[in-house]
Amino acid sequence: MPDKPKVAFYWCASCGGCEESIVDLAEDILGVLNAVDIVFWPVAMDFKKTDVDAIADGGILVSMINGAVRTSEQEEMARLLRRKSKLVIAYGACAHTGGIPGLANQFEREQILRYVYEDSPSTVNPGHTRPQTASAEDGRTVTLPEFRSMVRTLDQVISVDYYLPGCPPVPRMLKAAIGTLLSGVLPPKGTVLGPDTAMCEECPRKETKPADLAYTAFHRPHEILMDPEKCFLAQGVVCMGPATRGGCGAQCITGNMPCGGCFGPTSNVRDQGAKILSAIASSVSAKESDGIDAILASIPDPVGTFYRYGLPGSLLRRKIEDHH
Amino acid sequence: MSYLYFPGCSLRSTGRPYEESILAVFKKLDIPLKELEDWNCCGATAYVSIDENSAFTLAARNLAIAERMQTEGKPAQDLMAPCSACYLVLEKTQHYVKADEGVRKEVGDALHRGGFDYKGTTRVRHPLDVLVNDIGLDRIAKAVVRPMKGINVACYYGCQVVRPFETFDHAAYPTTMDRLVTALGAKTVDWPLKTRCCGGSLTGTIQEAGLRLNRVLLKEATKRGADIILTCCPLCQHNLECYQKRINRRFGESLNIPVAYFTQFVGLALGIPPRELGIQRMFVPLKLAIPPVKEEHAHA
Amino acid sequence: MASTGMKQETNGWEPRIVAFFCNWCTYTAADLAGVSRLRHAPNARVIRVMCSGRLDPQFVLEAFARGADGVLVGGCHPGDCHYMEGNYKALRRIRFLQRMMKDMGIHEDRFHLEWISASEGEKVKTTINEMTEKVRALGPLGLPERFVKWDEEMDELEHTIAAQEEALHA
Amino acid sequence: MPENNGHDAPRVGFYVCHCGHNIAGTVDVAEVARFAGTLPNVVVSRDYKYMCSDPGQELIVTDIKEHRLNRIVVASCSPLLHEHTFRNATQKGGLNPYFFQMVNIREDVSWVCADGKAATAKTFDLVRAAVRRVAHHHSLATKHVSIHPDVLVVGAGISGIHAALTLANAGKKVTLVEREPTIGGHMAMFDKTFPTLDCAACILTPKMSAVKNHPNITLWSYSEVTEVSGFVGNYSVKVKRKPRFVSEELCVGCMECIDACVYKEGKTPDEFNQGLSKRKPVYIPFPQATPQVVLIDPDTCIEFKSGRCKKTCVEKCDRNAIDFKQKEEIKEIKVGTIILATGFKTFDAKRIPYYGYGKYPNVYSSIEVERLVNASGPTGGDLVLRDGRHPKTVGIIHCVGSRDRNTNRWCSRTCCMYSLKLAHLLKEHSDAEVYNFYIDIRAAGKAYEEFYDKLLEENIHFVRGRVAEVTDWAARPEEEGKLVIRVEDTLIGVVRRVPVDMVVLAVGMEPQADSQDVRRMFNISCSTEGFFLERHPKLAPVDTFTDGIYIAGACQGPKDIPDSVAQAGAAAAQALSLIDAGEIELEPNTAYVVEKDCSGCKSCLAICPYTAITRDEVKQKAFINEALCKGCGTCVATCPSGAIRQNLFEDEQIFSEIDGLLQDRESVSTGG
Repeated sequence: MPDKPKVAFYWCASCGGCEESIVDLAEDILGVLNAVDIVFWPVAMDFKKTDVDAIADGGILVSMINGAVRTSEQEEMARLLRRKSKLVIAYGACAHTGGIPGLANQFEREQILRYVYEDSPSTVNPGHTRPQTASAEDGRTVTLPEFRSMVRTLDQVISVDYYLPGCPPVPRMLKAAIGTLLSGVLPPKGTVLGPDTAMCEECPRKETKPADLAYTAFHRPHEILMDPEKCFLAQGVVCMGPATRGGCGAQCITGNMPCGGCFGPTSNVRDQGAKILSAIASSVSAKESDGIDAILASIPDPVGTFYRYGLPGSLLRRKIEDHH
Repeated sequence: MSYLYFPGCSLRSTGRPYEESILAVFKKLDIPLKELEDWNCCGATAYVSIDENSAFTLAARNLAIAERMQTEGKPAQDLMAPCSACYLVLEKTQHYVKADEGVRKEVGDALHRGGFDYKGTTRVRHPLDVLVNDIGLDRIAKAVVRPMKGINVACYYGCQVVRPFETFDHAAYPTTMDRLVTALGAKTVDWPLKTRCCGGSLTGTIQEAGLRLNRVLLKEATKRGADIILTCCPLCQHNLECYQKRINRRFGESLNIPVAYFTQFVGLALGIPPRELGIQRMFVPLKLAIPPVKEEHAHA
Repeated sequence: MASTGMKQETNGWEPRIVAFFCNWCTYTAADLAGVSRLRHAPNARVIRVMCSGRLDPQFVLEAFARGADGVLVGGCHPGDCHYMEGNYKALRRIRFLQRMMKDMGIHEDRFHLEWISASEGEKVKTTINEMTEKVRALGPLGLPERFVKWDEEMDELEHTIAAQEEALHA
Repeated sequence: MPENNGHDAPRVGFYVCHCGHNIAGTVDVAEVARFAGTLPNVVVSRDYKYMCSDPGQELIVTDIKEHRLNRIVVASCSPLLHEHTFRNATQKGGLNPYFFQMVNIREDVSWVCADGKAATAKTFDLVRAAVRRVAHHHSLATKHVSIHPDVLVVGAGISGIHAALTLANAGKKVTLVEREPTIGGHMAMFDKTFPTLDCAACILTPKMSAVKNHPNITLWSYSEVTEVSGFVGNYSVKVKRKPRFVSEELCVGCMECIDACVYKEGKTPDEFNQGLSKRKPVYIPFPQATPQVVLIDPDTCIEFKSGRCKKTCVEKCDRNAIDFKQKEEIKEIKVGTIILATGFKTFDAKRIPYYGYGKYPNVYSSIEVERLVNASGPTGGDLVLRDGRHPKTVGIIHCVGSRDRNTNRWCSRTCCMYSLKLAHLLKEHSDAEVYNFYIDIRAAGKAYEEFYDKLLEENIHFVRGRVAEVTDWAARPEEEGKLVIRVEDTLIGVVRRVPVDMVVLAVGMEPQADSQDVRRMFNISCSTEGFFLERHPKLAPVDTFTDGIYIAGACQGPKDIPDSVAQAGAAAAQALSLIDAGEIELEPNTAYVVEKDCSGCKSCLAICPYTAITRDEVKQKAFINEALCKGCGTCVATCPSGAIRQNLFEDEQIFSEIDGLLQDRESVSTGG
């Protein structure tokens, strides 16, 4: 059926979980397949880049691109799909806010390469060989993508129409999104296709949170035996829930793990990490610097804790070298 | 609980009974004391008045050794300095090295040249402070075998233990020794001259002035019914005890009051044999104030 | 002064400091500094908030992201907050934010908190002067410029793709 | 003109003020006006000599009409000075007053910038920020709250009494709460008052009975405020009325129960007499105590301790006023304004051991001496020492607990004068030689210096120097049995030993021990030494930073009687002006919760010091009581999902200000 709207899926720097989430549509996927015509999906179907090249510009209704952008190849594919698609959806936390790969923005490119190809315990590389972007192989040149200096969100590379948050997005939201797109009644550009209140709203433990939390210390999940009923913050475990867009159905909480913030901030917030920091720090019990520092020292890695899924999308984007 | 111990010159000369009684008392209470290795002049005496920084350097060397003698992982040992002059100059050094960059640099450099490194981590303590605030009056009272009933004591602190640094007691009206002595069963006379000048080195330089100052204390203590004056400083003890005859001659007084180290007094109360406390060395016999007990009793 | 050298090397660059002052103490003190004609460095740009407790950490990051070289926060002394506790909340957030920004590589001298009561006009002067000199010594932070620079690595590819398209359409 | 709700495209009118030479002398105002004209949304841009003048404001009004402006920005002085003026002009032009933004280029620029170019550059940034910000302004309703006409006065010393009477005479209902069993405060303990030497009782007791009898005053003595909630014009206050075990209604103060008490002699140190005499378990502080009602002290009364007392007091009272079952009561009242006159506490001289207070019986504090020389005092005015002797020489030591790094740094302002007064009285009572040991004599006040001169003629001795110690050590025979005051006489440069029979320590004035709790309860501030902080040291000395709460007397700082009374009158006047206005306009800078955005995470609840934030347990969302919100914005910064916002300080308003300030920097970047 040629007149079915064309849909493409692509993955950049990601774990594949987003792809799984599409399959997680289970039998609903059949409905989707009836409604649309998948023209590109490297992980599941045998299409080639040339097939995409062949499609007329704007010939694809929507491309769902997951994963953050770290290599020139990912950039190239993102640009290609942008040109071929009416709509581009940043699919999942990595494309949306940078995700786990984004934590690499705490390190310099060189630091990473040296560790991976030389310093890591499991590496034996006396020649200090590093991957080359181009190398001659009996007459032919073999090329590799360029490893960029930092991880980027999809919208730092191409213009993005909508976002599906989550690590990974929940099938329910994907289904709803597809429905919306097919309905033709489109939300304003830049909309995050999900609820716009924080996760706590749907959290089964929210009523167990006391009104007054005067933090005296924080614990990481492995440090204490976590009460399966009680609000994590009430247990002194940092939970991103209050600063994180809802819609996941509090899955991690149900699994007795605190929210890591993968859905990103609500639309009223520019920097998710700054906001949870503000909320948590405000309720620390101490009143003088030393006492405050002592308590906050029990959060050993603030950046990794508050920006776990969103460092590239944050206001500062990455660690900088600030000395001259 | 254990301490590093800095005798200083006095406790090996005029102040021998002070050292003997300190060692005996701490042994009795089994609080280990370890003498500071290779210690040198504390820096007090003439030094301080002529060239402060050299004085600080001397003191700092002792403090640096104290730091060196600390053992990894073990609780830090405080440095106990019984002589008020040592105590003060060590305190002062820590204070100035911390507060004044110039001093810090000069002292630091000097020590480095000598292969020392001073961080300022060791606490300097006076035995009076240690006995009352660390070991505690309860523990001491429990150890008393010979209550000092009926003895009226004038506690004399001198200037240096409480001034200018009020480390463990009030600069103008200290009470630590009074509380200790009361815990031993004795009574203390209330007198306002606790920290008034004993004459210091004047007794050796401008003796007239020295004796006058000295006399004021002795007279007032006697007048207020003290049987004995207790001191915590070798110089004070020396001044107050050794010039009484001269004062009597010079001013027509009839002073004859024993002046002992507070640690000797504690020792007697704990039943330590007088010889071990250097009682026999005193110029004004203590028996005037404290009727002697037979040694075997003391051991009972 | 080291800063003068810095000045030449960053040709004409002047530190830009965004200052958040609370209405009741520090902003009033800044007015007092003015009334008392206490000349000080022209590098601070004051934003008035009712209380230092209004300081959203986002404001600080936004300021840096938009090109501030330093951010200064002024509030009532502990115990004197017009809203009783706002400055304590501010202190807690700022201590934490300072630590986090250090992890992000931003020098601690670029983000400073000072308690300045309504009567301390002089302190406004010294605080702004001292901070200006510290930041001057550090040189520009220049995040906007850095953003541009970081993205330059993508230009080449963009051009080649553009070229290919040219070829295609030709 | 239709009310602009802030949705139609911004049309900004910009005005920069020369303020004569104040601004124009440093900032290139013409250049600023030109620059502003180039900014987006700016329709009109002018510079003018005095924007705050009538023609200046008229400029705004006419421009709004002619150019259909819907936003106004004025760059002139500090908003704390003229924001109101220009908001009014904006409103006069037909706009909502909050479509206005002010740029401070005088206090914050021209007066502090040495270099004109730098000043102009700084002005550019500030103007750009304001123009950006004002685009995000909304139309807001000015808030008015009505003022409940009743007043609470806390503390019934001379200040509280005077404030209460002033208000009551103006026809306002006043509740006067006093912690002690009687009103009168410190003044009731004094014998005479300086510099006029008229007797304190004679001028105070009439005012005390006036309070008792005034139809508009409800007097609650032996009571304490325990809780204060609400806001200006609408405070509700809980007062604890401690049990006297004697009915105030029935007791007529005949005091026969006191004579009848099974204790023939008093055993408990008498608080009012500073412990110089003893009282019985049933007692009345002093003969003119107001109210004239005895009370029973359960800690010493046999009936309370053993339950086996003959209760002769009960037998004696024919009005059956005594009630051992009396319970503590909590009363709740509503008031619109509150005056705090909680007074001071005298410095505890024991804190300076070398002055021998509490050690040598003949060392007295000044307040004890006030009682000692008082005709109605413990000795009936006979100056007899604790050891029964009459002093031949007295030394008064000034600045005890004042002007002293080791205790209090401040000058207590009254000690010099009351020391002079006591010197006079002591001489009068005993014809003793009286010495004053002072650092400086501070006799700044009407007829004060003259009083000092008078005393010099009464050959009172004055020794200038801070006393080193008071000792009973006699260095010379003539010092035997005396207290010796050692002092350096700085005028002749020698150390003196002055033997005396009696030492009077002129103790300083300190904040009440519980001033910090009180300030928290009433949500006002203390300055660092602990006295209540006035809103402005010169222009608002009795206002606090909390509307509707005023301070009077020594709780604001050491003060003598005339100053306290003056301040009490001022505080009463401030309350009256508020009450008679009937309502007060509030800055509409309150915070509010956008319900749909709130996840009910509770992060904000405990943040608010005014408990303005509650949680709607049905909706499970936060709710802010606008009336309780004071507009600090702390909860806004705290809300982790941006669901709480603040009028006049919306996130996007502040963001746009930041972005505006730095726009020239940012323009080089593609942004993110």
